Amino acid sequence: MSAQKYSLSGRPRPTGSRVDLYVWRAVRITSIALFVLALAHFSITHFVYEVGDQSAEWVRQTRWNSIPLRVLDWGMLMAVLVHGFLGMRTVMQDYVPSRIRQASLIGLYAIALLLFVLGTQVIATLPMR
Amino acid sequence: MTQGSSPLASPQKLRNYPSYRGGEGMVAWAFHRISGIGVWAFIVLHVVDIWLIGVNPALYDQLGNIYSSAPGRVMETLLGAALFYHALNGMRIVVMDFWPALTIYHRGLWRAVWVTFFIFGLPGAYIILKPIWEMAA
Amino acid sequence: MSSALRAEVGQIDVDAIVVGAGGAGLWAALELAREGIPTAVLTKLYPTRSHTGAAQGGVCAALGNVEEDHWEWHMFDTIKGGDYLADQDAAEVLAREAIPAVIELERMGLPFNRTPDGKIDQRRFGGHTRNYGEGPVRRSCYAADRTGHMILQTLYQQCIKAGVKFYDEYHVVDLVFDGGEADKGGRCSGVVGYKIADGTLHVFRAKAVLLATGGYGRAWRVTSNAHSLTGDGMALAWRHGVPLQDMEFYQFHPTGIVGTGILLSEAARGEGGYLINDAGQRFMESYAPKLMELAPRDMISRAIYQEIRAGRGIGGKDYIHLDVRHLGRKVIEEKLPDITELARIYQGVEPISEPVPVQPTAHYAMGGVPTNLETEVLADARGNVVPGLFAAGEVACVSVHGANRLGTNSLVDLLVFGKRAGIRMAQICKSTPQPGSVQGAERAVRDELLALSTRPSGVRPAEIRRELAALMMDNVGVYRDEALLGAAVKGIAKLKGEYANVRVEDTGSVFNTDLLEARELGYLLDTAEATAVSAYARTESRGAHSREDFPERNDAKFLAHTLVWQGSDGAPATKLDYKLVTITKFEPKARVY
Amino acid sequence: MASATQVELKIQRFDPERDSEPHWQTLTVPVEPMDRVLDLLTRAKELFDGSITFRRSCAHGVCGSDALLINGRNRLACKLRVEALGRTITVAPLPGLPIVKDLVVDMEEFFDKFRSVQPYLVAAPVEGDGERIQSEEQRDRYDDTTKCILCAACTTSCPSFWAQPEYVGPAAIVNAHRFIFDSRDENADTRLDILSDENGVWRCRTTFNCVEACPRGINITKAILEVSSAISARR
Ligand SMILES: Cc1cc2nc3c(=O)[nH]c(=O)nc-3n(C[C@H](O)[C@H](O)[C@H](O)COP(=O)(O)OP(=O)(O)OC[C@H]3O[C@@H](n4cnc5c(N)ncnc54)[C@H](O)[C@@H]3O)c2cc1C
Ligand code: HEM
Ligand code: SF4
Ligand code: F3S
Ligand code: FES
Repeated sequence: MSAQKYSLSGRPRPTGSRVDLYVWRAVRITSIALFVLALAHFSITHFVYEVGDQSAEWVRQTRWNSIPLRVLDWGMLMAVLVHGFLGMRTVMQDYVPSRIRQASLIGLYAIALLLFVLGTQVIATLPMR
Repeated sequence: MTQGSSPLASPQKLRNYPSYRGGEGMVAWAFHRISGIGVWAFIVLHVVDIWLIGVNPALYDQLGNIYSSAPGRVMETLLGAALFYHALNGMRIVVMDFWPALTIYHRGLWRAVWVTFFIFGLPGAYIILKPIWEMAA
Repeated sequence: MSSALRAEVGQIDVDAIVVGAGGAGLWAALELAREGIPTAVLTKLYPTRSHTGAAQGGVCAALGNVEEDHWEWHMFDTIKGGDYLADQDAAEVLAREAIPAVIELERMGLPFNRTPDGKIDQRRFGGHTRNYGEGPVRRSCYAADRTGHMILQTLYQQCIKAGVKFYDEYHVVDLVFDGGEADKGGRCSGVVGYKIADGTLHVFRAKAVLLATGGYGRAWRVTSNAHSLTGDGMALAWRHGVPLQDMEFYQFHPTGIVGTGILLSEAARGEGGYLINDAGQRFMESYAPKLMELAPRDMISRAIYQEIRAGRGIGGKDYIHLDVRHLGRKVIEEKLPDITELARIYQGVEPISEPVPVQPTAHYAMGGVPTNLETEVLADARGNVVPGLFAAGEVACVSVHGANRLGTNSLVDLLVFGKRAGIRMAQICKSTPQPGSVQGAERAVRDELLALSTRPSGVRPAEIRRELAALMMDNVGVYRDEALLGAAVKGIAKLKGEYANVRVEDTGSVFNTDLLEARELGYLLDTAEATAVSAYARTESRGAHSREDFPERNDAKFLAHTLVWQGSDGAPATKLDYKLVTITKFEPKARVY
Repeated sequence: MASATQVELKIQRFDPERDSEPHWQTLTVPVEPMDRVLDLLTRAKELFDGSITFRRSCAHGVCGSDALLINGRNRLACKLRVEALGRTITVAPLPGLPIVKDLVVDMEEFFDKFRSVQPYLVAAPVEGDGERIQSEEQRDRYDDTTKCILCAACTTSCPSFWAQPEYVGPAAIVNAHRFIFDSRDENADTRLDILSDENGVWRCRTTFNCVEACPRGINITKAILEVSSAISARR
């Protein structure tokens, strides 16, 4: 237990950090966005079109042939990254032993950053038509 | 300050809580967590494969073939189920977060999650899986 | 190798010690903390487990928030309720100081129910009347039906805030005396605490020691009292030459759950519940036509026994019905939720649609360690004090309750005299030097505990406890006579003999509840003995003490408090003395309701 | 003892002076009609083995001493009727706290967390000699959370606490709630600060085990979410 005790108990003094509040809010807000976006995305890719028909060429020519659609998908990507990775942060806070938690979280955020770069790159640079 | 019963207390922790008979809420949470992790794992994969559209379209198309194969479709169905359950139960949680008074109906809300899940999920699963029979035929 | 005791002995010096963390102990600790007196609170239970938390009904104070009320009325009711055995100066203190005490509790944060204009709400309670007995008055301040719970929590919360030092799960097993026992002019200079978690003994030295250990209802078979209420403070003081006062006055609460004795609060009757016999009559009509179900407890308990004896118990059996059905679901569920739940769980009865079977249950000790108004323990009938020793709460006898306590007055007692104890102890601590060395003070009790836990064979404590409880129930219950009490005195002596050979199975030093229960049985035997001996000697009927062979109150001879001392060297108690009742405002009258 | 029936009572035993691991002891104990689990334990101790160790006091569900893991759920032994449980009754200490002996767990950690939320009224002194005024609605606002008896059944049933014992836990939040929503209290902000850190309210995953375990019927999850909302609603 830390040397810094809060009042009479053994709990550490609150740091005043609001990180966990923001995380909590971000997860709720993105979840509402995803409820629409992710479910719509899944329905479109599985029920409107046939999975087997969606080749790279098709994506380029049909789905991503409009800037607004690309922006929307990028928005979904952001929401998923924020939501999914903050969700995983929560899971790791629960189960990863404190010794290696910090390192693991850095690893997690690194993956998030990588996905952010890859996803943004393809959405932004894939030529239209 | 308190002088309590600690010093001799054994550092032993009881490990029998995996057998705790939690109620609906605990099951709902366990499913939510498992489905969340599952969907997360898929998303990691999915962003990478989308990225391939730009760098290596041929490889992407090969992957697309895997997705539309029979095992691929089963996987897609499971993914859809996980996402759908997670989304519905997620809304259940968000609703309670915004209106704490609704917690007294948490069981009812959970039942509603399952009803919705099956009403939309079964036809959905049918659509995704149908080509398997068609292929076999 | 394990033994029930560990070798090392701790020694702790403080200024004040509070034994017990119920309402009385906590308030005293709070006052001491306010005065900056270094204090240790020892309690065998976590503070919030104390039995004060079980009190449901309420706490009376003549606030007059809902209808006219005056503390003089409260004082009168207390004295009359106590069948004129209460010391009237004490009853005056109780009734007067109840008002600021309740207000202070509110200010500490206690969530009292409120009147429509936002003040503390008040309701009726047994024996509390308007204008010296004219009819029921709304005097009981309450927090739903968990007033005691809220008092306990609020005081504990304030103690946390004030930084009070608690020794949780330390069982006080002995008192330390300096310069001889209490009856030889000795001074109390500390206590010996047994740390339950690891079996170590700790000697605490202090200038002032408060006993606030509660009652001893576990001496009876059917009781509303917690398992932990085993008369520890009374017995420990008794063993050191302090007399016990008015022990024959033990209250039976009329409405206990049949079999277990779990209490269904008087609040059920305060809200308008009826008591019904087999013929469906509200039989209190013929015993207390004015107050009916709100008559004092001793009268109702006797009325119930009379109904049962006359064959009018339900189905001819030994209980009657408490009926709240006419109050309607809303009142029952909102005002009496805990009571409703108790009936459902412990009796399998649904109070909304069924009457609840009830019978009298051993409930409250009017007697105890004698004290003056400053809570200083008295050594004799002449008012000499035992230096360094204080008592407050159910363990003490001031005496405000006289021969019968009114409902809610016990909580008032805790607040008023708990507070007074703290204030007085703080004064004493500031003006007194630390007593002499207490080195080795644990030796006697160490030997006793070792004897208990190392005996290779012997009787199990549970057997003796069961016999004692049955004996007290049958012979020292609501109705008594010479034959019953004589047999009780003999029976208890016999059980004490057996107790000398009692054997504890658990020989470990960690959390040895087996050992402590055996120790507690010893306390119960002592308090039971004091009760039976005092009851045998009082050849009159007064309040809760009803002698069938002496049905009349005898003011000429017995307008006095009993004091009883422990016999020497294990011999039965024979030394008794009487102390006149203090009368100030109200001359004794016949007690009719 | 007139005993028509009996049950198998399976007790988790652990004596730190003898055992290195907890183990199970099974006893066949006679039952009487209105028996509760506490009666069974007491009887087992009295008839068979005086060393069986558990806490108890009030015996009617108001002191919070005897919360135990009974047939897989946290319950007060004195409030749980035997007849509702079938022929085998399994009793273990509360999950997730260090075991002192048999069914007794170390409660210090639990009470520390309780104390850490400043569970006491903080308010400026009042003038005059009357009580503070509080309307009936204001009083009702926090009624539910005043019922807590600090039995620890909730905190030790919480998967989030099992995973992370640093979590302040539902019981502490309940007791903070009792003051945060008391119109007389002036210290809500500090308590919200305390509860908004990493081990505060955010660790609640709405699993409702706590609500289901609470012997006082407190809607704990509601209280927790109200505190979360209150934190979130601050600037
Ligand atoms: C079911 C029930 C309902 C009641 N309802 C009401 C009511 O509505 N109104 C009313 O006015 N009164 C009521 N009473 C009576 C009242 O509650 C009690 O008389 C009062 O609470 C006693 O308080 P106390 O502070 O003296 O002791 P308790 O609250 O009994 O506390 C005793 C303390 O002493 C400690 N202790 C005991 N022995 C030792 C030892 N050897 N070493 C260390 N610590 C020890 C215990 O741990 C505990 O902390 C009721 C009583 C019962 C049983
Ligand atoms: C489709 C709509 C979605 C909704 C409504 C939603 C909702 C939520 C909510 C409310 C939580 C918080 C649970 C809690 O704190 O108790 C959560 C957690 C989580 N979500 Fe989602 N989510 C959605 C999609 C996703 C997606 C697409 C992913 C994958 C990237 C994901 C991964 C996670 C993870 C890993 C957690 C943490 C799980 C846990 O704490 O147990 N979610 N979700
Ligand atoms: S909230 Fe309920 S379960 Fe939790 S400690 Fe309080 S009474 Fe026990
Ligand atoms: S069990 Fe735990 S997760 Fe929340 S709802 Fe209760 S605190
Ligand atoms: S013994 Fe008091 S709650 Fe069970």
